[in-house]
Formats: sequence, C-alpha cells, structure tokens
Amino acid sequence: MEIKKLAVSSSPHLHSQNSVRRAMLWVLAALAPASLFAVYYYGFYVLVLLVAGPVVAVASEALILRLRRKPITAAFDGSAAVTGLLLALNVPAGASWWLVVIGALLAIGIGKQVFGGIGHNPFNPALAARAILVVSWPERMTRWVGPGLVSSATPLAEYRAGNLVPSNFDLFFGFRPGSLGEMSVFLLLVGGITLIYLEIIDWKIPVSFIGTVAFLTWVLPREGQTAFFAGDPIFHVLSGGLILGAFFMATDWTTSPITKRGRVVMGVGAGIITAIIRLYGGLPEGVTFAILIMNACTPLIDRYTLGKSYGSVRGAA
Amino acid sequence: MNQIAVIFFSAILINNFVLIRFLGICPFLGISQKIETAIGMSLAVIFVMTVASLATWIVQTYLLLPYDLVYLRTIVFILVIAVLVQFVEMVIQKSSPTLYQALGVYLPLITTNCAVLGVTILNLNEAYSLIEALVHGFAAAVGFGLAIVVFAGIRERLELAEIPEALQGFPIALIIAGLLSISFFGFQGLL
Amino acid sequence: MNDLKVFWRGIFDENPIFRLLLGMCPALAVSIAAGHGFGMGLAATAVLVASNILISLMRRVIPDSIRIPCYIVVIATFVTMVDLVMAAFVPALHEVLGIFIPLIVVNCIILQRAEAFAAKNGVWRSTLDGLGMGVGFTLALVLVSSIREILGSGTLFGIEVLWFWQSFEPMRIMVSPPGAFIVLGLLIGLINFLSMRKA
Amino acid sequence: MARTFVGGVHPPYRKGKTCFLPIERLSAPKTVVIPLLQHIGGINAPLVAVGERVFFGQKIGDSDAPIACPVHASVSGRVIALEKRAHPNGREVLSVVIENDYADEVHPSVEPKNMDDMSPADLLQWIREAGIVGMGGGGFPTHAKLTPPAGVTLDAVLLNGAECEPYLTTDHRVMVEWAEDVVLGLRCLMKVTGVKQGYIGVEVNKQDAVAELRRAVASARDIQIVPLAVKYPQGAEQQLIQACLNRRVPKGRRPVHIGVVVNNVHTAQSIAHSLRTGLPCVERVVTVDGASVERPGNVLVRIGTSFADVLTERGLTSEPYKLLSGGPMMGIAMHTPAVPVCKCTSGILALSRAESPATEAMTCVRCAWCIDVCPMLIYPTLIAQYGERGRTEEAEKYGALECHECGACTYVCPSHIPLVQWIRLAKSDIYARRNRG
Repeated sequence: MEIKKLAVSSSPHLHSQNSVRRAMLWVLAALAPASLFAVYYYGFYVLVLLVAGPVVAVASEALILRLRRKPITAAFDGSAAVTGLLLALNVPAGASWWLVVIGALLAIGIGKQVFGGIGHNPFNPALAARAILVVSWPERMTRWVGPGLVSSATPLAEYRAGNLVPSNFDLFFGFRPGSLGEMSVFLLLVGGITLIYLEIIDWKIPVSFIGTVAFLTWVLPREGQTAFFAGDPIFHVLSGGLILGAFFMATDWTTSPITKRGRVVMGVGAGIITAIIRLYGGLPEGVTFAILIMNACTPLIDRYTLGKSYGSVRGAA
Repeated sequence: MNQIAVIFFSAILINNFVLIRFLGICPFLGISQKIETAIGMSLAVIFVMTVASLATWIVQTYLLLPYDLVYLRTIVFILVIAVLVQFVEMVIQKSSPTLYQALGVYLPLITTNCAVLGVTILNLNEAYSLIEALVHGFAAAVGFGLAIVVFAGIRERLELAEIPEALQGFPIALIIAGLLSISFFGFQGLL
Repeated sequence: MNDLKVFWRGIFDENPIFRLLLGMCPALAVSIAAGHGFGMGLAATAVLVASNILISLMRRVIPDSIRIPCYIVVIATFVTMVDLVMAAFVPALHEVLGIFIPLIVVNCIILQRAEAFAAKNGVWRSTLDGLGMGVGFTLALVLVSSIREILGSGTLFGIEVLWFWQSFEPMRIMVSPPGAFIVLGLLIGLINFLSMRKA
Repeated sequence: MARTFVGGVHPPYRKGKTCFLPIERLSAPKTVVIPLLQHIGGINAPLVAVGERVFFGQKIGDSDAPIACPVHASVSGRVIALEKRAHPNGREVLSVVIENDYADEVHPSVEPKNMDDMSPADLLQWIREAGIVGMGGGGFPTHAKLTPPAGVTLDAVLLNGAECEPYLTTDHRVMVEWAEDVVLGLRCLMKVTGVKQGYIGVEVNKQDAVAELRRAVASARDIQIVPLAVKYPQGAEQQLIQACLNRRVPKGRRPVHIGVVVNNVHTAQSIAHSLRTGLPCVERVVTVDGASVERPGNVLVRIGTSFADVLTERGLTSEPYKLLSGGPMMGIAMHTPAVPVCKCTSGILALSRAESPATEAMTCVRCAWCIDVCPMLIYPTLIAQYGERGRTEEAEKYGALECHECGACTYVCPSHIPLVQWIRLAKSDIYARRNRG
C-alpha cells in the first residue's frame, strides 16, 4: 500500500468528542421535565410560550449572524435555544406571548450578539432580557396565575404580605403559582444533578448559592422583625426562582467565573444579594438581579481568585 | 445614625452616581479600559469628593447662606473644587511621592468630573449637615468607584470579544453600562 | 474651511454627542422626554455661544497658564445666568432638569470648544462654531429623547403619537436609566455603521 | 490505593490490540538513516565519511556540546550518503545513511561490562558513550540528568512506567518481558547518582507488568513499585513526581533541582542491555498500531529504520489518514513515511480518519474545562486567546511557560479550539521577546 497523502496537524490527535452543541442539548434535556410539568399544571397555553422562546431566539440569532456576515450555523449550536427556553421559563404562566417574543429578541440582540455572540456576553442573556421585561412591564411580569390561569400570588409575595404560604410538600413538587420554570423543585433538581453528574456544570455554584440563601434567611430577621435565627430557610430555598437560577443560570459557562474558588465566590455573592433583596428589598424576588450583579463582577472575581500553578512552589535550588 | 446609614447605602447601591444618576459619565467611560487605572481613578475621586464635600459645606454654611449668595453656588463651587484639586495635588506631590505617582495623573481630570460638582450641589439642595454631607460625598464616590471598577473588569474581558465593528468603543460601553444599571435595579426599594 | 462649514460640521460630521462623544451626562440624564432634551439643548447652546464669543474676544488677554480656570469662570457665569433665567421663565422645565443645569459648567463640549476653537479663532467664526455645536447637541438630544419618549411613554413632546396602536403598552425601561444607556449606545452604533458604510 | 496528580483526562486506552502480544524482532532494513540529532541538545558532528565501511555498534557521530549524546551505526555496511533527511521532529536533519551488508559485523570496541566493577563515574561515562537518551519520547541525554546542580543532593530515582498515552504499549511490554533489565538499569542509575531509594511508577491497568517487576525486585527494599491511577498525563515527569513523591518541580526548574531523577523504563532497560552486551543504543521497541495497520504489535527495530519499512513489514490495510510518531496525545504527525525511527520514537501510529477526526474550531465559551483538567494548573484558554493576539505578557502571566503540551485541554475542549497549538505559539513569542529584550 502506497502512502500518497498524510494529514498534518498539531497534537493532540484525539478528541473527547465533547461539543458545545452536545452540552446544550443536555441542558435542554435537563430542563425538559420541569418544562413539561408546567405544561401539565397550567395547560396548553404555556406550551406555546415554551416553544416560542427557543424558536424566536434561534431565528433572531440566525438573522443577526446573517447581518453580521457570520456563518449562521452558530445559531444552531443549542445555546440560543437554551437562552430562549430559560427566558420562557422565567415568565409567569399568564404572560402574553409577545413578552416572550420581545424577551427572546432582547436576549439574543442586546444580551448576546452586540458583544460578538456566544462566549463573549458578560451577562446571562436570558436574565438580562428578563430584567428588562420586569422593569418595562412590571405588572405583566408579576401577573401570577394558578392552574387554569386563575389569578393568584406567588408564595414569596404572600410571604412578604404575611399571608399563608403553600406547604413545603407543594413547594417541592411544584403545586403552586410561579414562573413557568420555577415550579417543581424536585424536577429541577433531577435535571440539575444530572448536569452536575455529567460535569457540564460545576456543583460549587448551586451549592454555595443555595447554601448562602438558606443560611442568611435563617439567621437574619425579616423586615419589621428583630429575632435572629428565626427565619424559614426551607421555604426560601424551595420558593421563587432560586433552584432554577442556581442550577441553570448562575452556572452559565460564559458568564460565571472560570476559577474554582471564583465559582464559590460567585455562589456566595449571589446568595447574599438574593437574601438581602428577598428580606429587605422592594421586590419579592432577587435571584435575577443577584445573578446579573455577580455576572458583572465575574471578571474581577476571576482576576482575584487565580489559583497557583503547579510550579508555583518555593524551596528549591 | 440610621439616617447616615440610609444616605450611605443609598448613594452606593440605590442612587448609584454613575448608573442611576448619570453623574461622572465621562471618566466612567473614558478611564475604564484597565482595572488598575480604574482603581487609581476611584481612589482619587473618593478622596477629592470627600474633601470637596467638606470644603463646599464650609463655604456654603459660612459664606453663601449668611450672605444670601446661594445663586452664585455654581461659580463658587467650581472654583472651590478647582483650587482644592490643585492644592491636593501639590500637597500629595510634596508629602507622598508614591501616592502622587498612583493618583497624580487622575487629579487634573477630576476638576471637570461632574460627579464632584454634582455631589456638592446635591449636598446643598438636600441641606445635609456636615456629617451627612461628608458621608454622602464619600459614599457617592465609593459608588462611582464600584461601578467603574466592575465596568473596567468587563471591558478588559471584552478585549477578547469579537464585537461588531460599529459597536466597538463607546457604544458597547454604553450598552454594558445599561445592563449594569438594570442589575442595580434589584436594590430598588431596599432601605 | 468656509464659515458655513464651521457651522454645519457641528451638526453632522462633528456632532458633539454622536461623533465627538462629549456631553454624555446630559444626553443620558435629561433625555426622558423630547421636551426635556430640547430645553437642555437650548440652555447648553446659549451657554456655548455666549462663552465662545466672550472667550474669543478675550483670547489675547487671557494668560496661557491660567486659561482653563478663566474659561471655567466665564462658563460658570453664563451657566448661572441661564439657570436664573430658566428658573424665572420656565420653572417647570427648570425643575425637571434640576441639577443638570448647573452641571452645564462641567459639560465637556463647552470647555472643549473654548479650548479647541474659540481660543484660536475670531468672534464670528467662534459664534458660528458655538451655534453649530449647540444645534448639533440639541438635535442629538431631541433624537435620543424622542426615541425614549415614544417607546417609554407613547408620546412625543407630550402628544399622543401612537393613536393608531391602541393596545401599545409603554416599555417603561426606556424612561429609566438603563434605557438611556442602551438607546444612546445603539444609536451611536447605528450612526457608526451608517458612516462606515458610506466610507 | 493508586496515587495520582491534580487534573487530567481519561482518553480511550486503545491498547488492547498490542498489549498482550510479545515483542517481535523486525528484520533489519536495506538501508538505515541515522540522524545526527536524536536528543535534546547540540547536534553531533559526523565521524565517518561517505564510502567508509562501518561496523555494527560503531560510534558515527559525537559532539563537544555539554548536552549531547553520540549516535551509533545500527547495522554494518557502507556509508552511502551524509545529507539532510526528513526527521520525526518535522525538520530536515543531517543524517548518516548506511547501506546494510547484513553481516552485522560488530565493532571491535564492543565488549560486555560488569556494573559491579565500575565506579559511578565510569558508569556515567558509559551511559553517555552508549548513546542513552530518554526513550519515553523526551530524548534528553540521560547522563546529563544524573549530575545534580551545586547544593542539591539527589534522593530519589524514579522510573516512569506509567505509559499513559493511548495505543502505546512499548513500556508495558518492556516491563513484562525484560523486568530484570529494567531493575538492573534502575540499580545502575542509583549507583551513578548515589541514591538509596528507587521507585517504579506503573499505572494499575498493567497488573502483569507490576507482577513481573515485583518478582524481579523480589524482597529487596531499595526499590518500590508505586501503583498509579490510570489517568492522562500520569507519565509526564512533573505529574509522576507529584503522584509518587508528593513533590512539585518549581517553575522553570527540572526534577534534578528537587533531588529527583526521572527516567523511562525503556531507558533503564537499554542501559542494562548495553552493559550486558556492550552494544550501545542501536535498537528500541516501537508500538505499531492504528486502524490502517494490518498486524499491530510491538517490534524491536534498528534505529534508523524508516517508518515506511516498518509499515511495509507489518502491512497496511488502507492508506492512513495520519501517521504519528509517538502517542496520539503528544505525538507528531508525519508528512512523509520516509522518516527514520529514532531513539525516542515510542510508537508509529497509522490512524484512520475515524480514529482522529478533524474538527472545526469555534469560539471559546469559557466552560473552563481546560482549566479543570490542566495538570499544570494553568489557564490554557486565556493563554491561547492572548497568545493568538500576540499579547505575550498576559500569556506568560497565565502560565504559558509552564505548559508541557500534554494536550489534555485540547482533548476536552467542547469548542474544538487547538489550544496546544496556540500555547506553543505563545511560548515561542515569549522566548522571542525575551531574546529581543
């Protein structure tokens, strides 16, 4: 056998066959159970929202890439779909469809493509878009509904008002009003732990984030009270967008620290901000803003948590 | 005491000078390419704004208010700040060459930093006491520093990004500032 | 450069906000509504023209070493005059523009024009320059604030303009600080894009 | 409990086709091409001329450079050319081309040695004269590793039997079949350095090798077999030292600076073999594998045999997509099969396209997997990105110069960025800047 042509390339010559697309498909799969639960709980309308998010996100990404004269294949790497789904999971079930459409456009446009697309955005696109929606149409983004789209208030809002809140059982399995994706803590945990097992996300961020919120909401008195160590950490962990945020949004590769210690700093920082906003702020929920602020701090966190290299040891001639 | 704490946290988080009040935008956008320079600028601004709050409070209490010259506040304050910055520069240069090396280049730029003039006029409008004015000046500058250092971190990171050509420089900086400003909305209603 | 060019370039080629990137603070802060932007633009134009004229007149008298403090005093004087005039005749506008009227003193455009143009040119050309820059600044402010007002309130100069779209729900972020940053950023980007395409 | 280091990856082993096959001797080729540079250091000057007859084991190139190692004729015959030939390092290197007369007439100087009769200094000299270099792939002259810098006392000799590269089973077979020689070579190295404790680190997937070595060491206390976790790059010098001795080599230093000497097991075996027979390093074991190879296996090859000759003898089933010298993680892709087997050629891999797929690089998404797996605990993606933009200061700050190019980062990168390639570029830019400065 004669050898005519040989491919020459730099080592290594093996690859793990990991890809961004594969990881993103896993994230979508991990979000699927919680998404389907929302459809089951609220009805067919939310399926429209959950499909509209990814579809608009992918389409707008493709369009913008086209305008930028970049290969539009990048729109189908799954990251835009994840952004779109996360955005849809972050609106209340009673939200109008156009909120999801505008949100997905903002997420991809202002949140991602202005910075050059995947890998470059400093803020989590879905959360940036959600924050814009919350500030723009606060009533619509807090128009919570129960099953059958009957108007209702979220547990956190009830808690704030001093009203009765659902049992921890209902909170854990998702039988309560909330954003589409924050309903079933149980199913979110299944998805999140799968991603940790697959090493797609690092456990340090969710664990430190949730742990900090639990600790602070236990220790600190809520507004208007003075007793320390009298909070209800289990309620705070199970309600609101904490589980969704901690497992699926604070762990976003591009916008979270790349150093191991930095990820703990990110989780703790987001936990502190979330707890403070929930206990003393003007909004009932603070996960979105907490993660956005930590996103902004990520470059600084990376810079000041750089670890020592293998060779950074003293004591040799 | 509580009032002081409210002024302090409000000036940093809720009414952040740069992100919510739009004061000090020029240095915020202009001197934020590197984290080191942003830190240097922040320290200089913290120093000058605190001292300027003190100086203008004295001028306002013992000169403007007794003699009914409040309408001259703009001219008087800008002169006070200009003189102050010159004076501070000279003192630092003589007393601490290392500090001068760190802050020296930023000092002349501060005269035209509207955050400094802004804080003194706000102190006057709010009729703050001396302590309140000092805390407000200091906290507003800390808020400025926080914003500019975080911002510089993001900009340093974006040096590696493939930002569309038309958006490079100021436009992208403004968009980041906008998103940063939204993030700070979470603190609304705190306190 | 002919006189007309001196006037025109402040409006397009060297528009203070879009091209020189000066005077960002007022452009962001008072652009909530077109009316505010217009008022701010006129106030800044008045100061700009007046200070350009006076500094041009005194350009041989002012010693070089203390020129900046002198300019600032001149500008501060005019700002105080504008401040008082507005308080007397348009108190409502004066109220909403608030601290940003005295802050015209440290608006970089005015000092920059004094230093870069009025100190080196005659009175007539300095007047034209001030006027051009002022009009450019005003137009830019009106543009930014119109966009924010339409999207954020559904009105323009306080008049309902989206009458054909009854279900429009104002995007309130446009009238809050983040909206200012984002709209101005995208506008400058758009203008860069258009001028790059032309070039 | 198997020991290991921080970081690392788990590529597929792909050792199954060759690891149970005994070493076979490959017939000597018609001509051998012996490069005058087969080590790290200064190139040798030729000691023979075209037309001259040379003996088997005759020294044909040597140098006065402090770090250099002579080369020897691996056949007897006539020198037919002295010219630049393709070399596995990718460049062209001055080489002695010998036409084999198949007489294998041994050079008169060749006579067996007895280690016990020789002083450490004699042994050190012999290791140089026998042309022994690091046979794991590094190619650093062995004798140059054995002299500690002033102020350092050597206290450990480590043999590297990790063989963490996929496909390669050279060291594995050497340990299984020639365990006595490996142990004898280690004792020789210990005698030269005056070190009382020797270690042999072996990944635990080679239980037969561990058993053979244990048998060879028997009850002796001076040599310890260290079981190592199966993880890439367990066989990299720094990682081996971390795993076996829990020590680290400081930045910019070599193991010898912390009192450790590390050698490959095949190197140790070669030392023992050269002492027993008196023959210098003229042959080595090479793993021949890859989907395009008809009869994969480990072959004992004369130095200077071309890859083409080896592949002809073992057969090709299809035209290979890539031809590698070394393992798939750190090996070099050859542009021609005419390159000769050198002392540090551990494997010849003729890979099909399916085994080594080409992928298109995308943007870094900051997943930080490269950072998590990096055994040197540096920041591959940042070095690569700054390196790509020519910003050497940042590249250096994030650890470019510590990278030993194991390829773990590139292996895991979900964006398929050729990180090692960019880091290599960054390193050369940093050195270029230093030389200018």
